[in-house]
Parts: sequence; structure tokens; C-alpha cells
Amino acid sequence: MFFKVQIPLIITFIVGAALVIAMFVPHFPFYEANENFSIYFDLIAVFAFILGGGNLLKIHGDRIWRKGRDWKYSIVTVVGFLAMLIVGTLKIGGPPGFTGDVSASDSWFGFMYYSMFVPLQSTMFSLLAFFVASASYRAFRAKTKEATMLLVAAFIILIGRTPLGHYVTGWLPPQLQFLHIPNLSNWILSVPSMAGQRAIMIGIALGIISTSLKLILGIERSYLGGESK
Amino acid sequence: MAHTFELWIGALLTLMIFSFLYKDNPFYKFAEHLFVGVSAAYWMVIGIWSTLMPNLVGRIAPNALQGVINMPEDAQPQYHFIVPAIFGLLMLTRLVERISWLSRWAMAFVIGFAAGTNFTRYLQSDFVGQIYNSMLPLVVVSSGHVAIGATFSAIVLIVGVISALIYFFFSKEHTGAFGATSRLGIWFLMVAFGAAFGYTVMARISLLTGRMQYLGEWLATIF
Amino acid sequence: MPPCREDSDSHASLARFSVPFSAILFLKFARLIRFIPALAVTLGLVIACSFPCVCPAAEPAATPDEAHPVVVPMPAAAPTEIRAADTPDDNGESITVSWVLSADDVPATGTVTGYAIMRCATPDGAYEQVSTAPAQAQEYLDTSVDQGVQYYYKVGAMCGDLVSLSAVVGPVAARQQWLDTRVINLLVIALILIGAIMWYVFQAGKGKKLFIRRIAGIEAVDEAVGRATEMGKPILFIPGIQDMDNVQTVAGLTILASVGKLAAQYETKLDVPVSRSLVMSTARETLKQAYLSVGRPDLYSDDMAYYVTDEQFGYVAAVDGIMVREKPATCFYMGAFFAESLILAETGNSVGAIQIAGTAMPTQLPFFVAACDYTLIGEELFAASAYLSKDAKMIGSLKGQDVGKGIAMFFILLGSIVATVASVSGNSSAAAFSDWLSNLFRLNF
Amino acid sequence: MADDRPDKEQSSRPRKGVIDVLKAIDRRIIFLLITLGVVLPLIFHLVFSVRTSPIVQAIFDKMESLPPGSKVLVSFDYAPSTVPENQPMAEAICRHALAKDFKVYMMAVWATGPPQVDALVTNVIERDFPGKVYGKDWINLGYKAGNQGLINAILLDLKGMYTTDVHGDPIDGFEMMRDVQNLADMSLIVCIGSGFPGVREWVQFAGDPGRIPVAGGVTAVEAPLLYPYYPRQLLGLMGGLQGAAEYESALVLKYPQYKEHAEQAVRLMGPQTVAHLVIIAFVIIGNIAYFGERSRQKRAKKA
Repeated sequence: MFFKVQIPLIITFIVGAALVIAMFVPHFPFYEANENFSIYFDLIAVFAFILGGGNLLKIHGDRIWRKGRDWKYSIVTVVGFLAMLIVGTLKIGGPPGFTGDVSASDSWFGFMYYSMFVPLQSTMFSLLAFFVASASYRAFRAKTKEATMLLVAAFIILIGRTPLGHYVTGWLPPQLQFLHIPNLSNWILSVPSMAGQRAIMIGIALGIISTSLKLILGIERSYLGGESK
Repeated sequence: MAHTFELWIGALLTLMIFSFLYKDNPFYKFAEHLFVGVSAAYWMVIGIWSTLMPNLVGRIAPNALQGVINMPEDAQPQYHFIVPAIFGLLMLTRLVERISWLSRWAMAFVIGFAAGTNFTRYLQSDFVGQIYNSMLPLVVVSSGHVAIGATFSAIVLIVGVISALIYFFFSKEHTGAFGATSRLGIWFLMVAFGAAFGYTVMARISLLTGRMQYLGEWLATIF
Repeated sequence: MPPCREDSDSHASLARFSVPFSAILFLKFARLIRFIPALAVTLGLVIACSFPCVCPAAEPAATPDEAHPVVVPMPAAAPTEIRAADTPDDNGESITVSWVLSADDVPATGTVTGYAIMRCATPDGAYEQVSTAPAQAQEYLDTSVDQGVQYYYKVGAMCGDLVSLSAVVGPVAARQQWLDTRVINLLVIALILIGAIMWYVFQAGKGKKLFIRRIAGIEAVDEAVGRATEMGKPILFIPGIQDMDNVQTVAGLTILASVGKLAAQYETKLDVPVSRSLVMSTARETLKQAYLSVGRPDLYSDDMAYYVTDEQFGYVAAVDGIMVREKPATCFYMGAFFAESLILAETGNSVGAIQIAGTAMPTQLPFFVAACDYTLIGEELFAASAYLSKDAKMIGSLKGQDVGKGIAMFFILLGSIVATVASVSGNSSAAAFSDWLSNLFRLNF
Repeated sequence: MADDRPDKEQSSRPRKGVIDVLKAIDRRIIFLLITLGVVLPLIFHLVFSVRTSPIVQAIFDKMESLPPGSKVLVSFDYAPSTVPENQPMAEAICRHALAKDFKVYMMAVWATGPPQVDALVTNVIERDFPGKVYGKDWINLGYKAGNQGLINAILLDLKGMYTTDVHGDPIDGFEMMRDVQNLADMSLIVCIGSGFPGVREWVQFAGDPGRIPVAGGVTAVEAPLLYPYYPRQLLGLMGGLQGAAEYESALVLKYPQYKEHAEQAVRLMGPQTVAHLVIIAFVIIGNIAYFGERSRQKRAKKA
């Protein structure tokens, strides 16, 4: 138990507390800890990529081996993964010289990046244009007072964020300019919406501060599997 | 030639993903599985070349990497980087069932790092910073007169922040005046959500425009 | 910039003194002696930059050495009252050198084109030029020092190649400080928050019952798991797409533990695709323990939580595929989300799943609110993770968070009222109080 | 927040009226109309004029106020997926900076950033500023892992993290890097971002602690979230395509010589406007359907 629970808790405490203290104490060892821990974390994150790759091969390899559901598509995943990995890690097909930038656009790796990764990523992302439309069709209905607030705010901003807003209410006399839709939408963003955002931010900050504190002090330890509370 | 080839692959994959909007189909499945494999490898390769090599191997043993990456000629080994290397290797024990518990030590470092950095970051910019930003005069005077519009905005802002904060109170029943204020708070939250949603639509349409232009470019090479 | 800058090259440049540095100067002075000198410096910078240099005709020196500008007697008066001190509140990486302007440093004439900062390890060794500061500057932050090493400084008023040097000042060494006095306010606030949270954690730990209001999203968890059981369909749980370095992911996994226990009790299939391998590791540990704690370790398998890809949209593509193929009855989205939130929630909606979301990503809340049945808004995510854990200490901390909100509300109201009184009445003591109050919450003053 | 979830209702009666048709619109019809709303204006080159709002003008004015030779750091923190929104911002800022003879330092906290820099080099530097010299007028520092940790680190020591530029050449070999130690040497930081880490992290880890002016250009999703930082912590903000179009308008107004290449975002506002119209129409239809349904239910109750 000591090695499985106590040591991790001690490590978390030391690292977390040192980083909090470093905010107030620009002195050895806290300052140095603050500087180095970020880099340490990034390095551990790279090991996590490797762990992820290992798991990906394990999962899809298993599926192919057992001829599980959609196993033929798993071959696509594995082939894509290995091809990209080998070309990139060994810098096959450029960049010129081993020291060059791995993602140089004229290398093989660059080619795979631009011909597959980029279009797939952008297209997946662009599906949002459709989903945002279908979601607004369903959600923006004046069903309750709350839903009406949501609807009205969204509607004004929708119009106000395009040149459309200028055409719709551009004719208003100067004393009613505050009702001009671009002005109104800016007002909504910078006053009531900002008020809501601020309250959310303050609340979140407190939630995070409290959770961080519980983690540092070992009160919250579900990440260890929640043993010995 | 390479560019046309690239454009063709890209355009076909684009159409495969879009086909999902109609319904799930083998083309989408193909694109999806390819994307998973390619992207996992992409992040691994980038991690290796932009971080692992220069910042770990290069720092512990700069001479070992001559000809592999460019290191400053006078680079000295920094042995304290063995610490993250050990943690990283402990992380990999996950792949071996019997000793996988060792990865908890590395996880403990990650959690400690998360807690420490998040604590200070949110305390500073999101808690203290937002309180500071909210302390503004409720009555705005400009050139000797009360500016009605600005005053109204200032009051709405403060009422909004306070009432929405009341909504987040967990340890008090939301009834009576407290409950009414908290309901007002929800309205402000709803306005914030509606505004953000409305604002976002633009971003999403832009993305689609980008894709359509890309397909247009591809079609132009055919006709 | 004055045209005669070209000859005062060496490795220093006036460009260092553009906005950020003047901003630093400004803030430093504001703290030390309040506004006036800093305003003068900033103003001086602007003026100095807009006037060409007019040197009194002086003998051009023999080839000036970069490191040792030739010193010709009396082209311009030397700066006086040189001071050099360790920069306060830092980690020992700089020394602050300050001086009183040369008598000839008048913006209208442009006689003095700048100041040369000279440094040496011994009082009468060969001084090396560290850098230059523009005319009208009264302070220089020397960041090229080694910690703990003693230095001596001279400051020279420059007029073209001609430099008239001040007296020597020193020795001075850069040292690390044990407290950054600029963030004392933050320290106090942090201690109050820590105190409040720990107090209630302690109280709860002693067995004191604390009231927590009902949160719709939390109450729906049980029902949602039950629905999946009835329909004989799986539950999909997404703990966000961020790594373990995000506290929201940790909160999401704590909720996963509770959902896991319910799923084990009801014998319902649970599917947890994740986009980070560290999250996968943790999710497995969490689930294993959850299944064990309700006495169903036989139902647990490592395949429940599996890694997909680190790439955001690759992950979404895969999860969308899982949704349309497995048709889960219930979807949980608990953790940190980005743009994928709406893709997931709309696809989940199209397969008719009941959806419960919780995130502290303000950008994504609108989409979850619009497309999901229940949404835990911001802080409610953390509240839910504490509440569902059924751990008294965790619940106690929620009350501590409420104290934080109370503090925020109190000071926002007080600050605004005092600022209102100050601006309407024009009363100077009200204004001073208002400034003091808002400075309590000011960052990096 | 279950209240704003109006679908999944049971429709109680069999007879099909207009309202039932409206209620049961297949989402694929919405998808089709959105596609047309984007494609048709693209084909027919529909362009609307754009006016600059104060929050964007603030960035433009700040850039105008800096003297030539000022150091401006531009961070490319986005991926190809948000190029339509982010790239015009990055290009407008860099075009403006180079036109004003600033030294431009480009870097990325996102691994996907450097290829966007390459695109910018082709579109802006090679096209409009062929005379600018790499390493003297502009430099590409490339990407480093570390998210906010990287920002934190370069605030204290930029050269410690960036020992080489993106091509792997030693950093001290470049003229414009000689007098740069850390972020405090920058006159302005402009982050063009689309998520985490992004503008918020630049404010939190560079702007606030280092007292360096930070301006941002973000996707429209991020923008409402950043308003609370404006104007005290964040100098100005370009939000989404509209923000980019506004900056371009301001730029072209002052420097008409760049009109030909500098109006990408302005041109893309056409499909934007039409697609918005489609969505607005659907929101109205949705509400008509809802109210029609409700009044019918009320009548049914009375009867």
C-alpha cells in the first residue's frame, strides 16, 4: 500500500505545493521547480503519446486477430498509423537532411499531413456548421422564460454579427440608435452576457481552486482508483 | 503533380466525411479509421521530434544527437532531466500488467502539476482578476452629467454578476428572495449562452465555407 | 528614433525600450514613488524619440571601440546620484540601476542622446558597456548579470560618440527574494480561500451534516443509468478530451466512478472511449475499483476504457461512429470540451440518447445547454463530482467554495458602491479608499 | 437545465397539418439548405461592406502607434481546421506589421501552427514584401510542446526554450534575436488562436505577469469568453471572420496599396450572411411550429 498509495500522494503534494508556493516565492528551490516542472510535464506527455500508440496497436491488433466487429477497418487504422509513424520517425522521404523540420511541406510526412490529416480534420470540424443549424432549430424555441432569453439573445447576435444588421435597423433615428442591431448585439455581449460569463468564471475558478487543493492534500484521490479514503 | 494528387486524396476524404451527414456508411467508416491511425501517429512523431529529442535526449546527452537534430555546439548535459525520463518510463509500465502500478508515480506527478498550476492560474486571472474588473462605478458621470446609458449598463452588469453568482450557491436552499435572485441569475446565464451560441454560428459557417472552397479548387482541376 | 543612434551600436539597442519596457518602468515607479517620475519617463521617451540629436560640435573621436566608447571631457554633464540595487521581488536575475538626469538632458536641445550603462566586476577595472538607455530614462534593468556576483556600475551621458561618465557605484549583487511583495494580496486571498475550504472539510470530516441544494443534473444520473438498463443498451461516458493535467478531467473521472458503480449494480454495459492515454490508465483504475467496491469485479474488463487518438477530431470521428453503430441509451459528457461538444451532442441526440453534460469550459456550455437534457454548468461539475463521491469531506469543500463566492460578491458590491460615491461626490478620501479597495484585487501592481 | 430542450415531445394526434410538417422537418433538409446557403454566394461572388468596431480598431490603433523597429510577437495557435477564420487575421496583422517596418517574431504553441506560418510567408511576405529579410525583419521560431508551460518558460527565458529557429539554425545567428532575452522585450504580443492554449493563456501567463500588451484574434466561439478580459487585460480582440474582415477594412482604408490581397475575410462574409439567414429562418419556423402546436393543444384541452 505504501508504494501504491502513499508515495503517489507524497509526490502529488510536493509537486503541487511547490508550484503554488512558487507563485509567491521567487527563490530556490521553488522558482526552479516552477521553471522545470512545466518542461518535465511536456516530456511525460510525449511518453503518453507513445503509450497511446502502444494501446492503439494493442486494441486494433486484437480486433484484427479476433476478427472482431469491423476488423477490416481496423487494418486501415493500423496501416495508416504505422505508415505515418515510420515515415515521420525515420524521416523517410525528406526533409532534406536528418536535421530538417519533420513537417516540411515537401517531405513524405508533409504530404501525408496535407493530403489526409488536414482535410479530415477540417471536414470533421466543418460538420459543426450543419449541427449548429440543426441545434438552433431545435433549441431556440420560446418554451419557457429561460429558453426565451436564450432565443432572444442568440437571435439578435445572429443578425448583429453580419452586415445584415446594418440593413435591418440602419434607418433608426439617432435617438434610437441604441436599438440599432449591431449596437444592441455589442451591448448584449459586453453587458448582460459578460455578467453571466464573469459569474461562471468566478464559480469555475473556485471549483478548480478547491479541487486542486483537495488533490494536493490527498483528500481527492479518485485518480488512484479511490483506494483507502 | 504531387499537389494534384494531394488535392484528389483530400477531396475524396472530405466527401467521405460529409457522407456521414446522410447516414453512416462504409466510406465514412474508412475515413474515420484512417483518421484515427494517421492522427495518433502524427502527434507521436511531432512529440518525438519537437520535444523528446531536443528537450530530453538533447539535454541529457547533447553529443549523442550530432547529425540528428541541430544542437548548440557548446551544449552541456543537464542531468536533472533524468527525472522526467524516469517518470516517462514509469508511465510506460502501463503496458506491462505486473508492474503497471508504478505508473501511478508518474500520474501523481502529472496530477500534482495540474493542481499546482491550475490553482495559481485560476486564482489570479479568473478569481481575483474578475473581481477587480467588476469593481466599477454604478453611476457614470461624463462632463458633469449622469450618462444614462452607461449607468444603466453598469447597473445591469453588477446585478447580473451578483445574481448569477447566487445561482451557484450550493449550501443554501434557493427559496424566497434568494431563490428569486438566483432565477434572475439563470436569465443572465441564458443570455450569455444565447449570445455565445449566436456568435459561434459565424465560426462554424466559416469552416464550411473553407471546405467548400477547397472542393471548388478540386473541381477546378477536373474541369 | 534619433538618427545618431547608428554609431552607438554594440549589442544593445534602443528597441528594448519600446512599449513593454516603458510599461515596466511605469509600473515599477508607480509602486515606488507613484506616478510623477514614471510619467516623465514615458513622456520623455516619446519626446526624445521625435527629436533629432543636435550635438555641440565635438572632435570626432578616433575609431570608437564598441566595448569602450571613447571618453572626451565635458561634451555633456554626467548623470548624478547613481544608484544600483538588487531588483526587488525577483529571482535574482537583475540589478536595477537608476540615476538623476544629466543637466544637459533637455528634450528640446537633444544634447544627450542616451545613457550608456557600464559595468565591471572591480571598482577600477575596465568597464564594459552593458547596454544603453534612451535620453530622459532614469532607470535601467540589467538582466545580463549572474546571480550572487558583485558588480560596480557607472552611467554615462552620451552625445554621439562622446560619453561623460558618472562616479562609480557598487558593489551590488543580484539575489533571490523569499517573498514577491507584489503578490501579497494574492497570498492573503489564497490563504483565506484555503482556510475556508479546509475549515468546512474539517467540519464535515468530524461528521457535521452540511446542506447542499439539489442540482437537477446530478439527480438525473441515476435515472439515466436506469434507462439504459431498461432498454438493454450501453452507456457512453466521455471524460472530456483533455489530459490529466486538467482538473476538469479529474472531476469527470470522479463522476465516472459513481456511474461505474451504478452500471455495475445494474449490470449495464459501459463504454468509455478516451482521447488521452493517461486518462485511459486512470479511467481503468477508477472503474476497476468501482466495480470491486460494489462486489462485481467479474463484470469489469480493461476493454471498457480504451484509447482512440489524441487528435480532437479524429477522436470525434470515432466516437460519432460508435454512437451511430452502438446506439447508446445514455451519454455522459463530463470534463473539458472544445468544439467537438456540439458534434457529439447532436449525434447523440440523433440516436435518441438521453444526454447529461457537465463542463467548466464556458465556450462549450451553450451547446450542451442547447443539445443535452441536463447540463452541469461550470462549478456544478465540480460540485457534482464532490456530491456523487458521497465523501463527506468532498461535500464539505463545497461550502468553502460558497465562502469564496460570498467574498467575491461582497467586494464587488462594496467596490462598486465606493467607486460610485467617489465618482459622484468627487470626494478625495472616498476616491483614495476606492483605489485602495480595488488595489487589493489588482494583479501585479 | 432541462427546460430548454423542446424536442422529444409526444405528438398526440394523427392528422397531418402544416404544423406537423414544420415540426417534423428532417435535419437533412436543414443540412442541404445550409450547403446551398454557403455554396451559391461563393459561386456568385456576393460581397457586403464591413465597418470596423472599437474592439478591433483598438488593435489597429496600437499597431499604428508603435515606432518602426518595434518587436511584435505573433503566435500561431490554431490548426488547419480554423484556417478560414484565423489565417486572414494572422495575415492582416503581419501585413500591417511589415508595412510599418516592425520586427515580426512568429511562433506557435500549437504543433499545427508552423505550417500556417509557411502559408503566410507565401501569401504575404513573398507577395507584398519581397524585400524583407529572414532573420532581420521576420523570423519563424516554430513550435515547442508545453502549452501554457511554454509561455510561462519563455516569459522568463525565450532563448532557453528556443535554441534554434524552425529550420534548426542556431538562434544567436539571427540579427533580430540578439537583443531578445524573453517576452518582456516584445512591444506587443498578438495571439491568433482557436482554443487551448490560446489568447487566454497568453493573457494569463504572459500579459498579466509580464505586463506586456496582448492582443488577440480568435474564432467566434472563443470571442465571447474573452470579452471579460477586454480592455484591461486584453488590448483588443478580433472575433471570428467578422473580426478579421473588420481588421482588413481598417488596413485597406489606411494602406489601399494592399487591397488586392488583403480582403480575404471581407469576401467570405457573403456566404456567412446567407447562411445566417437560413438559420434565422429555421429558428422562426421552429417557433411557429411550437406555438402552433401549443395553441392546438390548448384548444384540444378546452374541447
